[in-house]
This record gives sequence, C-alpha cells and structure tokens, in this order.
Amino acid sequence: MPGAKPGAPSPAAAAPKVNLIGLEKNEYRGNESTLCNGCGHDSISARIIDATYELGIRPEQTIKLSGIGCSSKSPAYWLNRSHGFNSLHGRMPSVATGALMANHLLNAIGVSGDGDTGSIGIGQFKHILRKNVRMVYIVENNGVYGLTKGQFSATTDKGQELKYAGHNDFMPIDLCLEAIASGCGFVARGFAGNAKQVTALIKAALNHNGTALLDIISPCVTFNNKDDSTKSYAWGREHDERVNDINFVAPYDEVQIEDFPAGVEKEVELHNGAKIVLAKTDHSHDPTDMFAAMRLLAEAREKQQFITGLIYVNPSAPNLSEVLNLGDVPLARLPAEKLRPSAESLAKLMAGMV
Amino acid sequence: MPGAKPGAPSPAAAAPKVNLIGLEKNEYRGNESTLCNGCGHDSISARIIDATYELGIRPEQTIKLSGIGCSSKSPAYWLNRSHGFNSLHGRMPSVATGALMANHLLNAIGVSGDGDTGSIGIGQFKHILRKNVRMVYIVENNGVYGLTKGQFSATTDKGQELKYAGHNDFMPIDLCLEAIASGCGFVARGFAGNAKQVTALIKAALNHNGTALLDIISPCVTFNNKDDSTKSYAWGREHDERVNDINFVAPYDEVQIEDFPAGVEKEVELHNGAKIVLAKTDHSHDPTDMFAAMRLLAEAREKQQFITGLIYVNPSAPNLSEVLNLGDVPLARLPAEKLRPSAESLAKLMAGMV
Amino acid sequence: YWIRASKDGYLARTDEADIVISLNPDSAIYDYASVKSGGAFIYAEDLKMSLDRKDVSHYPIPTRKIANALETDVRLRSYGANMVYVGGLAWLLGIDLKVIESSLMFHFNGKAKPVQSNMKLVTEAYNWAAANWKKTDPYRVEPMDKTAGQIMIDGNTASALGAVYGGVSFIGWYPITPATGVADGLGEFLPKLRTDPETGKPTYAIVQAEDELAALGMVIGAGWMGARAMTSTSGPGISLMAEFTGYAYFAEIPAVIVDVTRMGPSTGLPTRVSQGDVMKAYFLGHGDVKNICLLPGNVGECFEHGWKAFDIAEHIQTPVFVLSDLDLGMNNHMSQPFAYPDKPMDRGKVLSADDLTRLKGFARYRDVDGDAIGWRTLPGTDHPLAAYFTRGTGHNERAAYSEKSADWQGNLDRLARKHETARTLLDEVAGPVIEQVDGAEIAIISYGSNDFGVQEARARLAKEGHKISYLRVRALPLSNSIKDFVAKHKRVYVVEMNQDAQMRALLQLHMPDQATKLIAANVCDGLPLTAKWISGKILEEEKKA
Amino acid sequence: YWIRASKDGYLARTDEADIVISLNPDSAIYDYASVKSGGAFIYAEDLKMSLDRKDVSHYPIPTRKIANALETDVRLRSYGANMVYVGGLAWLLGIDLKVIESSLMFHFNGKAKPVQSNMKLVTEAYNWAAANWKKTDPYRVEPMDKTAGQIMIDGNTASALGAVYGGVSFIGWYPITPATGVADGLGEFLPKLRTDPETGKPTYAIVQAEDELAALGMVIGAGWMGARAMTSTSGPGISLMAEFTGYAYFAEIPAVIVDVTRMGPSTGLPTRVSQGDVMKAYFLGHGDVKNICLLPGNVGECFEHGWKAFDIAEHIQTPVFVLSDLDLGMNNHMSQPFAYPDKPMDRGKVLSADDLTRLKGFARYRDVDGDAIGWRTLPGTDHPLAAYFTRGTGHNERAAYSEKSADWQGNLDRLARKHETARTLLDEVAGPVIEQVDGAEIAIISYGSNDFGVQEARARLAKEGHKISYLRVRALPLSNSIKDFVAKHKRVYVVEMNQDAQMRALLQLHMPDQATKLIAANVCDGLPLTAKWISGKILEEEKKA
Ligand SMILES: Cc1ncc(C[n+]2csc(CCOP(=O)(O)OP(=O)(O)O)c2C)c(N)n1
Ligand SMILES: Cc1ncc(C[n+]2csc(CCOP(=O)(O)OP(=O)(O)O)c2C)c(N)n1
Ligand code: SF4
Ligand code: SF4
Ligand SMILES: [Mg+2]
Ligand SMILES: [Mg+2]
Repeated sequence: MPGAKPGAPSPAAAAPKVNLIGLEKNEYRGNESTLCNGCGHDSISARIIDATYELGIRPEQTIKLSGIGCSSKSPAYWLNRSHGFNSLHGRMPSVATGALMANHLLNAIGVSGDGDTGSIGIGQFKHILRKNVRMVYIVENNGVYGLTKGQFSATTDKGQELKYAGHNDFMPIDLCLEAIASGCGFVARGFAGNAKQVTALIKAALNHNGTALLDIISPCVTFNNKDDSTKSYAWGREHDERVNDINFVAPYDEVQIEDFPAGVEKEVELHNGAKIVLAKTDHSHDPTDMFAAMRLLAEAREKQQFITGLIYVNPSAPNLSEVLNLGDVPLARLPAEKLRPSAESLAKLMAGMV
Repeated sequence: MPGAKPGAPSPAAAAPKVNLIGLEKNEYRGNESTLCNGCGHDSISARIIDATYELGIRPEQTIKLSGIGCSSKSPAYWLNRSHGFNSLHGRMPSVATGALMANHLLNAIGVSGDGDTGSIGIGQFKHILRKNVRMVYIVENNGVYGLTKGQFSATTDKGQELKYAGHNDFMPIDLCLEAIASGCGFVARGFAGNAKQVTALIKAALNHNGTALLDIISPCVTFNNKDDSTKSYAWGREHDERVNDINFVAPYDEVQIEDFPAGVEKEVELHNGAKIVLAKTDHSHDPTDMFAAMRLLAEAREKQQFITGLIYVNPSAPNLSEVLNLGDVPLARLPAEKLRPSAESLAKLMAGMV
Repeated sequence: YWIRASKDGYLARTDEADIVISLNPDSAIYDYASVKSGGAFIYAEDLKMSLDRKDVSHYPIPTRKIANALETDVRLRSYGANMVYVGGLAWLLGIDLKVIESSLMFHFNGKAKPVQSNMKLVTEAYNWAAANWKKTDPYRVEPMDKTAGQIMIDGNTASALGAVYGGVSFIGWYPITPATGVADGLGEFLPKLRTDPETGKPTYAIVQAEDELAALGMVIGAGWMGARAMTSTSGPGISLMAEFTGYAYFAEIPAVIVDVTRMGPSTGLPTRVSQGDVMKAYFLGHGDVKNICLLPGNVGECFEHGWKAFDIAEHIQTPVFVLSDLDLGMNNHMSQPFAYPDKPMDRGKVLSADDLTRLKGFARYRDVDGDAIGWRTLPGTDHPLAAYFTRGTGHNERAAYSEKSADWQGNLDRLARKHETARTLLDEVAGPVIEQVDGAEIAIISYGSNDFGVQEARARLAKEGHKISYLRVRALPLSNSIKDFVAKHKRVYVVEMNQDAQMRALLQLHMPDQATKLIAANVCDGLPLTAKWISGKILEEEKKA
Repeated sequence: YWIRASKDGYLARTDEADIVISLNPDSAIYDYASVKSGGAFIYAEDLKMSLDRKDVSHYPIPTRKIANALETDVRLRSYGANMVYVGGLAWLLGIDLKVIESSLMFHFNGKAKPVQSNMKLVTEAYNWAAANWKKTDPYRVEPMDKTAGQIMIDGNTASALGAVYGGVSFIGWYPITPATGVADGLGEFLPKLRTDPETGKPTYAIVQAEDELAALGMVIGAGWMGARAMTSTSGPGISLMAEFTGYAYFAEIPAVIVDVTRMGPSTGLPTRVSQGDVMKAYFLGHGDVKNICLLPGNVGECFEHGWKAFDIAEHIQTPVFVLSDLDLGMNNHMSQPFAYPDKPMDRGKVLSADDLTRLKGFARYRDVDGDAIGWRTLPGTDHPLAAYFTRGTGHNERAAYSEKSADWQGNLDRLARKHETARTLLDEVAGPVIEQVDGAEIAIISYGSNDFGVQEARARLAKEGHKISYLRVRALPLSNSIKDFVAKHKRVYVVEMNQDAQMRALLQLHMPDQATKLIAANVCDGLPLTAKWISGKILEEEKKA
C-alpha cells in the first residue's frame, strides 16, 4: 500500500502477536519515516518489517546497510535493534563485503537506489554480485534522483520528461539483466505497491545463500510520478505483468504458509532446505533458465514492459565466505591468541632470514 | 603474428607504397615498443597500423586514448602523428567522452586492458556504452594484470592458477555480454594472433557510428601464457571458433577488398554507406539478433569456449553528439563571438532581475 | 528561511529575528524562541503551544480557514497558507498591496490567473488582519531608493551566468546539494543565450555524468581538446575528484571546478554552510600539487569569477577551483547588476598549424617565454608536427616518458615557477580587497561570504571606537601584498567558517615570519557568520592581548 | 640495482659507485659514467662502446660464451649471465665460493638442482677471471661479525609480517607499484602463521578489490564489524581513498592504510621514491579532517608500525596511515631481527552485551572518560540496546542524524580533543627519536628512510667538526616535544624528499612562534637521499646563515 508509513498495518498483520522467536512486530520497527507521504520507499520498509517479523529473523543478528539517497535513508525506519551502516553514495557493496567477511554469520539487508546502484555505484554493484556476498540487496528503483530533487538516473525510461531535468534520451539500464550477466544467483523484480509479492520476495531473498537482488519499482511521488513513467503507481498497477507467483516456505515455519495457488509447477530448494514455490502464470517462465531470463528481460525492456516476480535463480553457487573457507567463529570474534602467532614462530622466521 | 613489433611487416604489407590519402605506412607508426617480446598487445598495435593505413585514416584527425596498464602504454607505439591521451587507471571512457563532445568530428581509438576496463573501470565502461560515444574501444584482454606483474583480473578464467596470484575462484566477466547489456551497437571479439580478422574488425569498428567494442584476446607471455588459459596463444589457436568471417568494404576503397569467401549471407550497412560482409561459418550466427548474441556468449562462457568475430551489431542507434544535436563546427573550434553572448543580452537579463 | 531587511543595507545573518512567521508546527518552539525581545510573532491561530512571552507582540491568524475557503485545489492549499501570511505581514508593516501584486507578476512571469488567485488570498488576509490585529510592534517598511536598480539572485545562478558569459562550452556534472543549482542555471540560460542563431544548434554540451570522477574526467578531456569546460560539485565530489585534479595539474590541462562548499567532513550536513574545503582544494591530489582557487565574496563575484576562471585556467593551463558556499550559492542576495566582462577571452598559449610550420615543431612543456607556461596544440590541428602524448607519468619537455632525475626535478621546478606566475596573474584579476584604516593596530582577514558579517561587525566596532583594517582574500595562491598588509598591524584576526582555521594555516605558511600575528577567529556550526559573533570574538581576544 | 657495502654499516645510497657491473647495453654509457674515480667496471667483452676512462679499472668477460656453453635452457640464459658476473666478482673481491653456494642454497630454498647448475656457471666464471684478469682496483670484502645475526628483508615484507603479528584478519587491497609487495607478503605468511591448528581454517580473509575505493570500503566495513582490517596502496590509491578516509575519520571506524609512497603528482614515477604524500595523507578528505600517520624509518619499524597501527586505530577509533616508501618497501635492507610485540593487543573501547545490561544502554559518541573517545558496540552483539546507526552525516551523541549547531560543533570539538589524545598516545608508542648534541646550534629534523642518509651525513659533518642534533619524526600529529627540541637550536634543517617541503610546513603550523627557524632541505628527484647531498645542502645553507 503506497504511502503507508512503515509503522502502519500490513496485509500480514493478521499474523500472531509474537513470532517464532517470541518478538512482537514493534521490535522490528524503526524510527518514524521522514520521507514524503506516499513514497514507495516507505511501503518497502513496511514489507521488510513484515518479512523479517514473519520469518522470525533475529534483529541483533542482522545488519542493515545503505548508500546515499532517499532510499538509503530508509534503513533508519526499520529494525532499530539491528546495527545500521549508512555509507557513501554508491559504495554500500564494498562496505557490506568487508563487514560480512568479518562476520559471515550475520544476516544483511542492503538498501540502495537506482542512482546509488545504477549510476555512481554500478561498478561496486557488478563486483559484489560477482563475488556473491551473502546478503539481500534491495534497489528501491524510482527512475530518478529523489534526494537531489529530480534528475535522471540510469534507470529512467528513454524519452521520459521530468519537471527539472527535461527529456531523457538514453535507454534505461536493466538492473536484473546486469545482475544475471554478473552471475547473481537470485534475481527478482517487484512493485512497491504489491505488498504480498514484495514480502514473499524478501523472505525468499533472506534465505538465499549468496547475493539476492531485489529490483523493486518504488514510485517517487514528488519527482517521478507521471502516469507515463514505468516507475509510477498508475503504470505499475496497469502493467504489472507477473512472470510467476512466488510463495516462500520456511522449513521450520509451516504455519506461515498461505495455501498455494492452483497449478504449482516449479519448486526451488534453497541451501537451508527452505523452498520457493512458483506458480507459473500464462507467461510460463522457468527461472532456472538463464537464457530465458535474459530474453524475458531484454524483450521487456524493448517494449518498456514491466515484469515482476522471481526472474532467475541459481541456489548452488558458493558465496564469498565459502570461497574463502571461513570457519565457524567470525573473524571479528576471534580471541587474541588466535590472532597473534607465538613468539617462537617469529624467532624461527627471523633465524631463517639471517 | 604474436610478438611482432608494431614496426614489423604485416600480412597487409602487400598494399601499395602509399595509401588513398598519399601517406606511407611509416607515417602510421609510433615509437618502438617497450613491451615484452611476444606480447599480444604488440600484435594489436601492428593491426591498428595496418587498418588505419589501409583505410587512409588521417592521423591528425584521429586521437588515441588509454587508461593505465601495459595495454594502455601501447598507443605510444602507433600513430605518432595523432594526439594521445594516456589517462588514469580505468578512466579513459570519461576523458574520451569529454574530448569527443568538444570535437565530435575526430576519429578516436581507445585502448584499455581487462583490468583497466573490467575491474576499476567497469563503471565508466558501462556508461560510455550507454551514452554511445563514437569511438573504437579496444580491450587488449589477457586475463591478468600485466603491468603490476600478474594478479587476477575480472576476466581471468575461473580455476586458473597464476604463479604469484595463486588460484582464481571467480567466474570471468564477459565484456562482450556486458557491452550488449549496455546497449553497445558494435560488439566483436578477436584473437591477437589472427592478423587478418583483427585488421578487418578494426576497420569495421572505425566506421561504426557509435562506440565499437573490440574485445581482443591478447596473451601476456610473461604472466599468463599457460596453455590451459583461454587467453594463451596455444588455447587461442586451438579453440578459435569464428562465428563468422568478416570483410570490411569501404565504399571509396574497392581496391582493398579481398575477395569474399564462398556463401556470403549477411551484409550490414554502416552509417556512412560502408558495408560489412559476413560469411557465416557452420556456427551460423546472426549478429543483428541481440538474443542470439547473448545466448552465444553466455553458452561460450559456461563452456569456457572462445568465440571470435562480429557478435552483435546495431548501426542505427544515434551517438552522443547526435543526441546533443552538435553542429558542424566542433565546440573546441568555435570563435569567441559564438561563445560570449552580447553585452545587450546581459543588460536585458539584469533588467529582468531588478 | 531568513530575510534580512536593513536600512543600512547589511546582508549578514543575525542571531535573533525581528519578526518571525511560524509555518511549521514542529519547529514552532524554536521559532518562538528566536524572536528578539520587542519583536513580533505571527502564527496560525490553531497553533497548540504556550505563547507566554511578554516581550513579544503576538499576531494569530486563521490561516487554514482563509486558505481553504478560497483555495479550492487541495494540493495548492499549503501554498495558499503562505499567501495568507504575506497578506497579514503586508498590513503589519504597511506594505502597499500593489507592490505585492507586481512582485507576484514577476514571480509568475506575468501569468494573470495565478496572480489573481494569490492576490485574492493576500487581500482577504490583509483585511482580516486590519480588522482583528492591533499593532504593538515598532516595525514598518518604507520604499527606499537604496536598492533601486539592484538585482536579486542566488550565487549558483550567478556562477552559471558567469560561466555562460565566460564562453563555457562543455559541462560534465553530477548532482549534489548545494551545487545542483549551478547546473540548473546553466541548463536554463545556455539554451536561451548560446543557441547559434545561424544554425540553430547549441554552442555547448551538457552531460550528466555517472559520478564525479567521470564528471571531471569529461571536463579534462574537453579542456584538452580546447573547449572551455567546467563541473560543479561539493565536498564529497571534491574528494572523488582528487586523482583527476592531480592529473590535470601535472599534465597541465585547463579545467574549472565550482565547489559550492557545504558542511564536512564526509557527508556532513548537506544543508549547512562551511568553508571546510579551502585548504583541501588548494592541496587536492596526492604528491606535490597546489591548485588555483578563487574565493567569491558575493553574488557579483560569483558572476565575475564565473567567467574569469576560464581565462585563468586556459592562461595557466591548470585546474581552477571556484569556492562558493551554500549560503552564497542557494540563498537570494541583492547586488548591483553584473558588469559585462571587461576583457576579451584569454585562450592561453595555443599553436596553430601555421605556427608549427613557422617554428618547425614545438616542445609541449618547454618554458620558452620565461613564465613557465609551455605552448600546447589542440587535437585535430592539421600539421604532422602537431601531435604530442599527454600523460600523468613523468615526462620531459617533449612530453615523452622519462625517469631521468633531471627531467623530473626540472619539470617540478617549472611547475613551481608557474605557480608564481599564477600568483602574479591573480593579483591583477582577483587581488585582495584592502581597507587600510589609518592608525589601526588590528585587522581582519577573511574571504568568501563572511564579507557580509565582517562588514557589519566592523561598523559596530567602529561605532565603539575600534579601528580595524580589513583584507578580503579572493584567490589562492595568496598574494604577496597580504604580507605587507599584515606587517602594518599588530594583531590580525583571520575570520572563517571551519574547524581547523584552514585559511589561517595557509596564511601562516605564506608568511612564517609573521605567523604569530595571525589569530584564528573561526567557528564551525553550520550557520553563516553574524556580526555579533565576529565582533564578540574579536573583543574577547583583544582582552587577552 | 644498487648494493651498499660499508664496514661502518652505512646503508644510504651514494651518488657514485665503487664497482659497476654493466648488465644492460642500453644504459651502459650511464653505468660507465657512474663509476667513481678509482673504481672498477665489469662488462661483457662484446660490449660496443668507447671505454677510455683512465681512472677506472676495466674487467671484460665473455659472458655470453660462458653462459651459453653451460646453460642449455635458452630462457634461463639471461639469468645465466648474471651468475657469470657473480663468479667474476667473487674472484675480484676474494669472496669464498662456499659463501656463494650457501646463499644460493638459501635463495632456492635448498633445491639442489638449480644450485648446482648455477654454481657451475659461477665456478667457470671464477676460474676464467682468475686466469684472465689482473686486479688493479683496491676493493676486497672480508667476512665481518658486524652483521652477525642480522637479517635481510624488504620493508613491504616487514610491513606484512608486522600486520600478521598485529592480528590483521581482513585485507582488502588493489595492486599498485610499489605497494603490491605488502599484499604478496601477507599472502605468503598468513597461510603459514594464521591457519587455525584446531580447525585448519584461516583466521584471516584476503580480498582483491576491484579498485581502491572498494578496497578501503571493505576495510572500513570489516573494521566496523570488529575485525582488524587493512589495505596497502600508493599515491593514486590515496587520492581515490579520500572520500572513505573522511568517512572513517568522522564515523570513527578503525582502519589501517599502508601507503608505500612513490613519486607523484599523478601517476608520476611508479618506480621512483618520494615523500610527497606526508601532508596529503594527514589532511586527506574534504572538510576538517586530520589523520594519524606513522612514519617508519627502517625495516624494523615497518614491522613495528605494522602491528602497532592496529592498536592505535582501534584505541583511537580512526584510520591510521603507515607511510612507508618505495626505497624502504621494495629494496632489501639489513636489520636486527624483529622484536616480538611487547604489549598485548589493545582492542579499544568495545561494550559487550553484559556491559549493556549493566549500563542500561550507551551513547556511541559520548565522551564518558574524558579522553574524547566514545564506546562502541560490535554488530551481532546479542542485546536489544546494542545497535546504533553509523553515518557520515552530522549526528548527536546517540548517532542520530542532527542538524543542530550545538551537536555539530560539539562533535567536531570532541574530535579535536580526540586528536590531542592521539598526540599523547603516539608520544608513547611512536615518539620522536632524539639525538641531542651538547652545544649544537643547528639540528636536523627528518623522517622515514631519510634516516640512512642523515646518519651518514651527520658522521661526515661531525668529522669536519660540525655539531648537529637530530630528531626523527615517527608519527603525526606531531609530538609537542619537538617544540622543545627546536627551541634548543638556532637553525633546524628539515630534510625530506618532496618538492613542497611538506613536513616543514606541518612543523611550521605546529610551532608558529619558531616557524622561521625551520629551514627546508628538500629535494625531489626520485632517488633516495645521499649523505653527500644532505651534508652539502646543510653546509651551503650554513654559509648563508
Ligand atoms: C559522492 C556524492 N555525490 C553526490 C551526492 C548527492 N546525492 C545524494 S543522493 C543522490 C542520488 C540519489 O538517487 P537514488 O540513488 O536513486 O536514491 P533516491 O533518492 O531516488 O531514493 C545524489 C546524487 C552524494 N551524496 N555523494
Ligand atoms: C588508481 C590506480 N590503481 C592501481 C594502479 C596500478 N596499476 C597499473 S596498471 C594496473 C592493471 C593493469 O592491468 P590491465 O588493465 O589488464 O592491463 P595489462 O597490463 O594487463 O595490459 C594496475 C592495477 C594505478 N596505476 N592506478
Ligand atoms: S523525493 Fe521521492 S524518493 Fe524522495 S522521499 Fe520524496 S517521494 Fe520518496
Ligand atoms: S607483462 Fe604481459 S602484458 Fe605486459 S608487456 Fe609483458 S607480456 Fe605484455
Ligand atoms: Mg532513485
Ligand atoms: Mg590485462
């Protein structure tokens, strides 16, 4: 529901008073949002609260990161019990990489914008995907620079007019296509106005064993809400063509399942045994087929079409902490005796250098 | 021919003593190379000399740009009569963009490396392609950091071992796939050891009305010439699977045509009337089909296969100077009276602000 | 939002306000507190808070009622509210409604409809105030000729206009508060003023880059090619431009960088002012780099430096920073109309094809004229000897790579001499503004928008009998004449808005023998300097002296 | 490649060489010229150039013949040539072949085959020289105990080892000459020394980043999480790290940045040395940023600062730069074996879950202990009150966004006090090395690898009867004790390798009242300072005095 402040009730509000780990929903909330009323980012914040609450994520074992932008301000509006890192414009991925190698056991939710990720940040974006750091990477994509008051971003539609910026002559980059090209193993697109789908995607992403990209169309009501913009609510509602309905099934959490829509066809198992169940629509798309995914996106872009759902998934690729063979104790928690080798070892080394 | 210094004779040396514009081949040469003997980059330098000489490019109306690396040093080894700009590591695209908007009538040849473009420079690479600045962008791709003595780059094969760097665990990024995703209208791959093909590709690229990407596999004999590396000569010779034979036909330059191989199927016309003639091999690939191109590349990458030739072409997209509607006189050449508005105009403005 | 109206023409911020209009309930408490004793507080009658100050005149008004009654379009109602206050204020200060109508005319450039609908609100409120308020405060405004013929403009727009008249033809930029207004201004004025009447084509190109590294890279590419190129940014962008700045300094490529300074370190406070980049911009880039900086002190100089920066950059062949600031750049200021450039463009030393034929070649980095500035050729010059190879690596006079110690040291020595050439040039085109007071033992040195506060502070202090000279720095490297100025005084207060007294440090390095005379008078709280703070600070220090 | 052998143990570069071996024909002319009068020149007999110096002993040898005869593998022949010269030199200087064999043993760590094949060449050449050369030069070497027990190592490897013993557990880096050796060293030693014996897992992570911005971003992320994290780079990387450095300074996150300084500005000379970053690193980042810098003067201190940097960074909660240089970093130096850290790790102020329960919460940026350093919590701390929000924007004591002037000014004032805390701490752990000479009127202040040249220059000058005190700076911010040292002397020469006398500037700002005493003795030609240049420069200046 556009404009809903994170605090507001959400479709999943029917859930029990406390969740699996005995926390109330309030304990997943953050500060009151300072964004414009109706900003899509606020809806996404509400969905993050829903998803983490319903999954029973432990806030203290979760970190939230962001770059710079209206979108990047939003981590202050959820999970007040999680450490937050509001980094530099376009540089969240590198900070996340270091943080998550220093403690690879934590959950991480990163929030960025289309300018933060697609313009200044495209390099770090491509490289964190290549390294496959285990985190949820949400792009709150409004096709505009909101915080700096309405310039074009790299995802602005070609030909779009904006009040201050004028006319955009360039093709938008497709962050999902970029993600697939960079080997990302979980690529999905959502629409901030579609609460049920966004919540389901966030839940699934939180269980992916690598970088999970969520490109969520999130209308900027102040600078980019012309109905002819693919990032507007109007457009989103009319053109939201779902490639599949997704339901997330946490293995330990049957209660939370909403019953499947008819005609389930594909079940994707995630590393931790959790499953994503995909009910194909008439579009009939197989999200494990990389080429199908690329074609779907490229065609959609040509037609300025608007595809949502889980577009590509490959749960098998090892993440960076696995590649680096990190142990059960996070590097940040190793005691001094594990960090400083013995005096003997130094003496031996020195002797060898004489 | 690997290792040939740019000065050395080349397959096209049979061409007349002077070219169309009456220049001798010597006038296209540069300083003596200081690269290692046998470096693939030197072969490419020789091909650039061949192509510009045979096309009758005017050196004074051409600029050469590069980033930092062994590859980026090479513009000093050709076209001594062209202005050169050896910029910063990974930043050649931005310099080229500014230079070519200031004078959009010049030809431009940019040379970069896989580290310069794929690692530190991936952001500027993606964005110059999106803007479609008219230039030839050559990546001399050896899958290693040559100048800094043998670290992995973003195009290093997964699983490759290097003397100092050890074992590489990451999938290589595919610069051609990246280029297509960014809307590049001329995407080709070559092998430094294949003189005829590289020369033909450079000629065609010089006639493209936008950014033309040439990803040329260019073995580093010092740090990355293990035969099991897809960037080695041995591998290149064995696995060079051409998707098509390409011949460039300059409209004004019939003499230079080598006769077509049998079974011509596809003719692509470039903005200036020049034509590229493609003789399909058994691979039968249609380079105007974007999805076919993406699939070809993605599959090749999976199989660590080695595809050369013109992979994708779309001659129609307007380049940046066209989008900006620049006139016949380059901005850098406008006289003062065109640059400074009249005193009256200022007086009028001021009056309006009182 | 603050407006300063003073019959003496002072423009600086003040610590307290005479009349406060409370628009935002959240900040009403602070607003209320900021009213000076004897001042007036105007607010919506339904404002919920204790209004118990006896030393303030209170003027409540039924804002919502009036606005909603007349303004049908919901989205416009908040604007409507503003108009209600305008009407009330007009009655309170005795402003003729005609004046308001005409300024609305200007605002909506002549569109009748909005002017009417707004005037309806203003009049309604005016009448309501007349009927219900009793004036208990001393304030009134009168039309005066003092500001006759003066213009109102913000510094960012002025900087943009200056660049337009400076012949800028390439802009590579990336949005950032508070500098975005410069690019906006260019986007507004270039189409109007710089479309070639003959061809109908633009004589400029504006490219929004993907980030600041690319923005400056583009500018340097264009400058190398021979176009007048600029970018605009603020703190974080300055940090990201460090590598390219060093390149342009060392390869000697003209570039103009407008830094509308905001509060740093880091992301800091994008909506607050500071002068925290002055030393940083001067030294920007690793290794021994020193950059030219211009320091406009008012919107007039924003315009003037806007065009002069290009002459300097092309003459010296180096990047030139223009250090504006958030207060100067984003707020409206009154100014004399801008003066048209009094000099033709200085395109610097460029060799044509004919020159090359005559000279039989050239050496890019050779000091042939004794001013340490070499001659350059532009790419595309049709001559076989025109080309050279631009590089950030060590090079000899012919721009060829060289590791020879003599080449390196020789090149750096020439760059040092070139810096002196710049110092001399800047003395002519942006020399310090000096007000030497006879018999003054103490003096103020300041720069940038501090001028507003310093002017007023000196007037106050003069009233109290303090003789204080004043020197306003307008460029780096620092003029040698500043040494003489300091020599004439016992104590010199360096007034600035940053934490580390950065200008003071630059001055101390400029005159080690007088270093101890230079006393830091700096504060870093995000707000423009007030006369009250400056005079207070100086008097406090003087007690110690 | 230069080797200094001196019975007095001097290690500085000299301007002329005693014995020159000409390996590369292209540079043979320069090599020949660089032989000091009375010296020796060894070369391949087929070298084509006029060898007409009467003041030099000539030793031609049929390099190719000998090498090719014995070395069958073509690729190895050039190496073979080197061995031929080793053999010849051994005869000339009277070095026992056993010594050479044992060092080859060390070089090929014990592999018999290469040692044999190389020794064949050495012996062959030795015998050929014995048969054909007549010794006419004075040089010989003798085994001495002076260097007994000393180690040979380059500074980059030493820095890496220091970090390993400092408990580094995250490295984010990007290759660049001359810093790459640091990461190479870490890659070599960490697997050996830091694989957990119990789990067989690494207690570290090394990530090659896509560039320097990302490298420092990773380091800051890891430091924030509580790991000891570092990066290594050189000039261009320092420029690219400006924005993240300012962030870490302002958000107060520990990080260690090793800058192996090369010749700048810009790309400059990647294979030449300078000290051109010292002021740049100290002030790196827009706005009012001042960073801690360590200045190792020899390989021993490269090791020592390698581990101390982490204690300092975590104690002060800020980025710490270690400014090594190309000469120190890439060349082998002799040193006493490194001393094991004499202090346990200082992990700084970190609150545990229990602390939080006891304290009922905390304020991240509150100065509770009077040292201006706040307490932090690490992400993952299992307590509902553990979390805070790290940001580069203005914040209050609880790390919440704040635009209040008082919050901003208060925070910057605390950071200034924290800088003083750092100054005091550095006095203890990396204070200046002072050699006060009684009755000395003049003194030298220097830092880093200049120490080699300064030591020798002082000895020379002492011989000539000049009394000169010496202070070697080892850290920024500068110690207050330096003021006292300067006060004790009339003229103080600041010896350094850069163009703008950067350390001199920092010292002048540190003591304005003594600014004029500080005389710049700087040169910037890409080569390490020699005793000859330093003493010459000082004597020349003394004449003026
Ligand atoms: C280095 C740097 N450059 C520029 C800025 C100014 N800036 C802040 S946010 C932003 C763009 C935000 O756009 P987006 O990422 O799409 O986020 P949104 O506000 O639209 O959610 C820019 C350019 C900055 N903070 N830092
Ligand atoms: C900002 C910066 N970081 C690092 C370096 C060091 N450096 C020079 S070239 C290079 C990589 C070159 O690799 P590539 O682009 O593949 O070129 P190649 O030498 O392999 O042809 C690096 C890391 C630099 N010059 N500048
Ligand atoms: S400006 Fe746009 S993006 Fe920013 S808060 Fe407002 S609606 Fe959201
Ligand atoms: S190191 Fe490799 S890339 Fe560099 S010049 Fe030698 S062969 Fe070529
Ligand atoms: Mg956006
Ligand atoms: Mg390479």
